[in-house]
Amino acid sequence: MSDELYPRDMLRTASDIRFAGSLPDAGGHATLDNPFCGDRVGFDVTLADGRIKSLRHQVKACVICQASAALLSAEAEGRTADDILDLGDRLMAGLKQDARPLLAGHPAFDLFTGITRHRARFACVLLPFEALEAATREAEKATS
Amino acid sequence: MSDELYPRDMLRTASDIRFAGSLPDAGGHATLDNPFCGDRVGFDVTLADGRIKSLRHQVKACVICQASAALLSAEAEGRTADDILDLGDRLMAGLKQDARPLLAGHPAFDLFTGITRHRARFACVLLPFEALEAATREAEKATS
Amino acid sequence: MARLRAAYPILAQDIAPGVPLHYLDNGATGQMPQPVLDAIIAHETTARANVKRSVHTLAERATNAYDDARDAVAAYLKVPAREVIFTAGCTAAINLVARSHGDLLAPGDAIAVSELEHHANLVPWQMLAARRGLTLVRLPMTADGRLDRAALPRLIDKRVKLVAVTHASNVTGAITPVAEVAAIAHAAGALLLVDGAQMAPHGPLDLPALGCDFYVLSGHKLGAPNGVGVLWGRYPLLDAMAPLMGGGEMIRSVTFETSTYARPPQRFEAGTPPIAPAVGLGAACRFHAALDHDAAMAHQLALTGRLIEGLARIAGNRLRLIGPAGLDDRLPLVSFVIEGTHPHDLCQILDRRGVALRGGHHCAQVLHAVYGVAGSARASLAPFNDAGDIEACLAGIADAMKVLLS
Amino acid sequence: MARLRAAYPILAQDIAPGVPLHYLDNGATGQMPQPVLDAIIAHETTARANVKRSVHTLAERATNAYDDARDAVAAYLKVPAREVIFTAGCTAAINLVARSHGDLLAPGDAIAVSELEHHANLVPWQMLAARRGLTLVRLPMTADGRLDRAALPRLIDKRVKLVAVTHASNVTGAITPVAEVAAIAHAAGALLLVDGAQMAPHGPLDLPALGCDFYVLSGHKLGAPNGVGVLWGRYPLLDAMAPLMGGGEMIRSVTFETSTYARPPQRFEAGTPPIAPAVGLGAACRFHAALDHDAAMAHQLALTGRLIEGLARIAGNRLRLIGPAGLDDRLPLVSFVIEGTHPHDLCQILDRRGVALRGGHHCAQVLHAVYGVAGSARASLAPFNDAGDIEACLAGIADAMKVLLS
Ligand SMILES: Cc1ncc(COP(=O)(O)O)c(C=O)c1O
Ligand SMILES: Cc1ncc(COP(=O)(O)O)c(C=O)c1O
Repeated sequence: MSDELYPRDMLRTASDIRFAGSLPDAGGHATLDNPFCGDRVGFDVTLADGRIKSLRHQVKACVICQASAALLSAEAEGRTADDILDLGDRLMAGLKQDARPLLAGHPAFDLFTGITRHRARFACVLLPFEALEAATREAEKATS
Repeated sequence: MSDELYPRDMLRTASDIRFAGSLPDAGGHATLDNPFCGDRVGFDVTLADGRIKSLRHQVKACVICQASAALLSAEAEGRTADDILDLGDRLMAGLKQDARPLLAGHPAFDLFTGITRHRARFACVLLPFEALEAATREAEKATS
Repeated sequence: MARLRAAYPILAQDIAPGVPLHYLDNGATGQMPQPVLDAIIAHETTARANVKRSVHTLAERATNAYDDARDAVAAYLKVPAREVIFTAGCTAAINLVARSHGDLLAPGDAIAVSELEHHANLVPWQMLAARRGLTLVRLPMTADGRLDRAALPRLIDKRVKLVAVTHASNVTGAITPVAEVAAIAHAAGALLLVDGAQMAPHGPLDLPALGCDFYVLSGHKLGAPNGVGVLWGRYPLLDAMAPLMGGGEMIRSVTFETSTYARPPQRFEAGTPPIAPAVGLGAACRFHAALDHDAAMAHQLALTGRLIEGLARIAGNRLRLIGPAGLDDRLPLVSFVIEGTHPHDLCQILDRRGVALRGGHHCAQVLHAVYGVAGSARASLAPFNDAGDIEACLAGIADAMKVLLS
Repeated sequence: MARLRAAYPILAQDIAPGVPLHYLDNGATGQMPQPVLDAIIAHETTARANVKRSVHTLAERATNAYDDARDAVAAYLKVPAREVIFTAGCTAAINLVARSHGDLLAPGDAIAVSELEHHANLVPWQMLAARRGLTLVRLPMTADGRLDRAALPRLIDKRVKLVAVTHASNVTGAITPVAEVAAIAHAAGALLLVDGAQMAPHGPLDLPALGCDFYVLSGHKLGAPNGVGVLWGRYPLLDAMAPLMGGGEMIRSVTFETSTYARPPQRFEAGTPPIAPAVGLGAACRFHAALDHDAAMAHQLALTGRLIEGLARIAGNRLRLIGPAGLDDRLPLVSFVIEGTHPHDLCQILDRRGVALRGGHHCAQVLHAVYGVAGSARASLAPFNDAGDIEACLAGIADAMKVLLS
C-alpha cells in the first residue's frame, strides 16, 4: 500500500541499516531525546582533518526519524558540526516553506514532502541532525 | 438629598462619635484592615465578668463601615467574643439572603438593607465585628 | 447519545472535507460543550471586570461569578468552598503544594511517589527533594499497570511525610483505591495528595469519603478553558502553608518593608485570578454533574471492551496493552503498542480518518520505561463517544498496519 | 470612535434599565473586543486540543495557534519569540523572576524597588529578600507621584543587582523614563525589570529600545482572557534560570530519580499552557497593533484634561490629585480623593449612573501611605472612551458630593 506521508521509499529508507550500530573507536558520541515522544537518536563519529570520516547511529524512533537518520548518515562524510547545523537549519526552513526541493542540493530529503503540513513531525526529521551535530562537536572538542 | 444606599440615617449614624476614641485601661485591643480598600477599624475593650463593659473604636473607613462600627458599639455591652462572632455570622447570612430584619432582634441594622445587592460592601459592614471580636478575645485571654 | 454529541460544537464539523472527527484524545484535553462556551461568552460580554477590587456593577457581577464558580467546584468535590483554591492548572496546583507544603518538611523526610505518575506528579517532588534534602520513595506498579497495593505498607514507613499518587493513570487507566492508600498513609503519619486530572472529568467526587488530604485537577480536561485548575486541601493544612507567589489579592496589609497575608484561599491566589476560565470551570462542573455518570461510564467501558477485543483481533500477538486487559476499576482509556509500528506513525495514519489518538510517552516516561517501551498509542474516551468512533479507530489501525508493516 | 466603540460588545448593553455603561476602569481590566472573542470561539470550536503532544489535526491546529500567539506577542514587543514566556499573568511573571532569577542572587545583594509599585512588583521582592537575606532599597517618588530620577544614581549602587520599576503607575499614571533608568541600573551592574501591566495596553512596544532586561505584562489588561500573561527576558538570562515549576512540556528527559529540562521558553511553561487565553492575547496584540495609538493617546489625554479640570471645578479645594496635574508623560488615568468622602462611597454612587470607577488602594498601599491616605478613586481610560463618559463621571461626582457631604 502506498501513501502520501509514508511512501514505500520512506519505509525502505527507514529500514536501511547500513549505518546502524556503533563505532568502538568513536571520537565523539551524543544521544538526544525527543521530549514529546521519548524517541532517542544516538550517533558515534570519528573525524579526519576535522571532518566526519565515519559514523554509526542508534535510533529508537518513528519511521520518519529513522528515515531521516539513514539519509543524513549517507550524506554526512566530510562535513563539520557547523555543516550539519546549517543543513538542519536549511531543511527546517524548507519544511516550513514547503519548498522544492526541501533541501537544495539534497533531493533525497524530498522523501519528507508529505509532512510539511504536519509541524509536529518536523522534530522527528530534525532530531538526527541535532544528535549528529552534538556528537561531531564532541569529537571536534576531543581533537582540538 | 436622600438615597436608597446612603439614607440620611446612615450618614447620621456614621457621624455618631459617642464610642469613638480609645480606652487608657483597655484590657484588649485589635486593629484590622480591609485588604481591598485599606480601610482600618480598631477597638479597645474592657471586660467585667468576661463580658464587654466598655469600648471605644478608631475607624478610618467608608460611611458604611463607620455606621456599622457605631451601631455595633451601641449594642456590644454585656457580650462575649463568641457573641460578637455569632452576631456577625447572622448579619452576614441576613445580608446574603436579603432578610428582614437583617439581624433578628437588632432592627437598627436594617440601615444596611440597601446594600444587600452589593456583595462587595458586605466586608465594610463586617469589618467592625471582626475587629471587636479580636479585641474581646485578647481581653478574655488577658483575664483568664 | 445523539443529544449529548449535539452539545459539542466541535463534533459538528468535518475535520477535513468529508472526514468526520472521531475524538479519542479526551485524556489530553476534554472538548468544550456549548453551555460552557455560552457561560464564557456571557461573562466576557456582560460581566467582564476585575474581581474583589471595585464596587461598580460589572465588578460585582464578576466577583459574584467568580464566587459562584468556586461554589460549583466545591459542590462537585463535596468540600467547603474556602478549601478550594483556583490555580493555573493541575501542574500549578501540585507545584504549589510541593513548594508551600514541601517547605515545611525537614531534611531526611521522605515523599512516596508511584511509578505510574504523570511528570506533573513526579518532577515537582524531584525538585523539592533536591531543594530540601528529602528522599523519594518509589511505589511500584504491578505487571498490568496498577499501583502495587501489597508493596505499600512496607514502603510507606515513618520517614514518609507525604504520599503522591494519581487517582487514575493517564496511561494504563487503572483506578487507584484511594481510601485504602489514605489509610496506609495516615497510619504511617503521612499525608496523601491525589492527582485527579484524569478522574475528575468522569463525574462528581466525594473527597471526604476518599480520605485524602490534597486533591488537584485541571479545568481543560473537564471541557473548561485552559488556564484554570484546582487545589483542594484540608483547611488547617492550607492555613499552615506560606504563599508561593506575592502580589495583589493575597495580602492583608502591605508596607514597603513587609506584608501580612490573607487567609486561604486568597493567600494562594496572587494577582488577578483566571476569572473567565474559572467561570467556565464552574459551568463545566454543573454540566458534568447533570449527566448520569454511572450510565455514561457503563457505556464507555462497553466501548473500551470492544476496542480491546478489536485490537487483539487485528494485531494478534503484535499487540501489547500498556495496562490492564479487564474492565474493572479502570477508566475508559486504552494504551497499546503494536510491535513494529511506532505510536506516532500509527496516530498520523489514523488522523487521516479523522481518528484522534495520542502517541508518545504521555508525560509518563518512568511508566513507559518500566514497560520497556519509549511510548504508546492511547485512545481515551468521553461520554459522547460512540460505536462509530471505535469502528473508525479499528479500521484505521488495520490500515496503518498495512502501511507500516508491508 | 463610534466604529471603535462598536467593536466592544459590552458597550452595547445598558448596565441597568436605561443606564448605559461608562466604563472608566480600564486600568483594572480591559474590555474584550469582538475580534478577540471571535478568535477564542473559533479556537474552542475548531482547534481545541492539547499542544505539542499529539499528531492529530486538532492538536496540530492548537499547536500552530499557540505558536502563532507567541509570534504575535513577540512582534508586539519587538523581540524574538523564543524570549517570550507565557505565564498565568503579570503577577505570575514577576514571581517567576523573583524565584528563578532571584535564587541566583547572594545574601547581601540588594534589589531596588520604587514606592510607586503595585503589590505585584513589591511583595515578591519582599519574599525573595526574606528568603535569601537580601536588602530592599526604596526608590522614592516626587510629590506629584513620579519616580524621583534625581535620587536614583545615589541609591542604585554596586550592591544592587536588580531594579524593579513600573513602566507606568496604575495610580498616578506617571510614565517612567525607562531608558534612563536602564542606563543607571546597567552602569551599577544591575539588571532592570519593568512592569508593563499598565503600559502594554496603550500600543506596541519596542523593548530593545527601552533597554530593560525583563518585561512583564498581563493579557486581561489588553482585552485578552484572564489567565495569561507574559514574561520577556534576554535569552542568556532566561537560559541561566532554573525552572520554578516541574511537569509536562518543560522536560527533556525524565527518570524516577531525576530529570533534565528543556530550554527556554518551554523550561518555564510546565504543564498544559493557557492555550486559548494565549490565542486571545495574540488576537488582542493584533487588534491593538492595528489602532493608531498616537491619535488614540492624544484623544484620551484630551479627555483626561477635561476630567481633571472638571474635578477641580466641582470639588474645589476638597480635591486632592494623587499624581501629576499635567498631561505630559502620563497615561490617561486619574486618581483622586475628595476630602470628606470615601472612595468606595463615591464609586458606589457613580455606579448608579453606569459610571465604573475603581476605589481603594489599587494594590498600591505604599504609594497611598506616602500620600497619607488609605485609598483613592481612579478613572482609567481606553481608546474607546468618549466625552459622554467624562460628562457622566463628572455629573456623578457632583451628585455623590451632595449625598455624602450634606
Ligand atoms: C502596575 C501593575 N502591575 C501589576 C499588576 C498585576 O497584574 P495581574 O493582577 O494581572 O497579575 C497590575 C494590575 O493589577 C498593575 O496595574
Ligand atoms: C494524570 C495527570 N496528571 C497531571 C496532568 C497535568 O495536567 P495539566 O497539564 O493540565 O497541568 C495530566 C494531564 O496532562 C494528567 O493526565
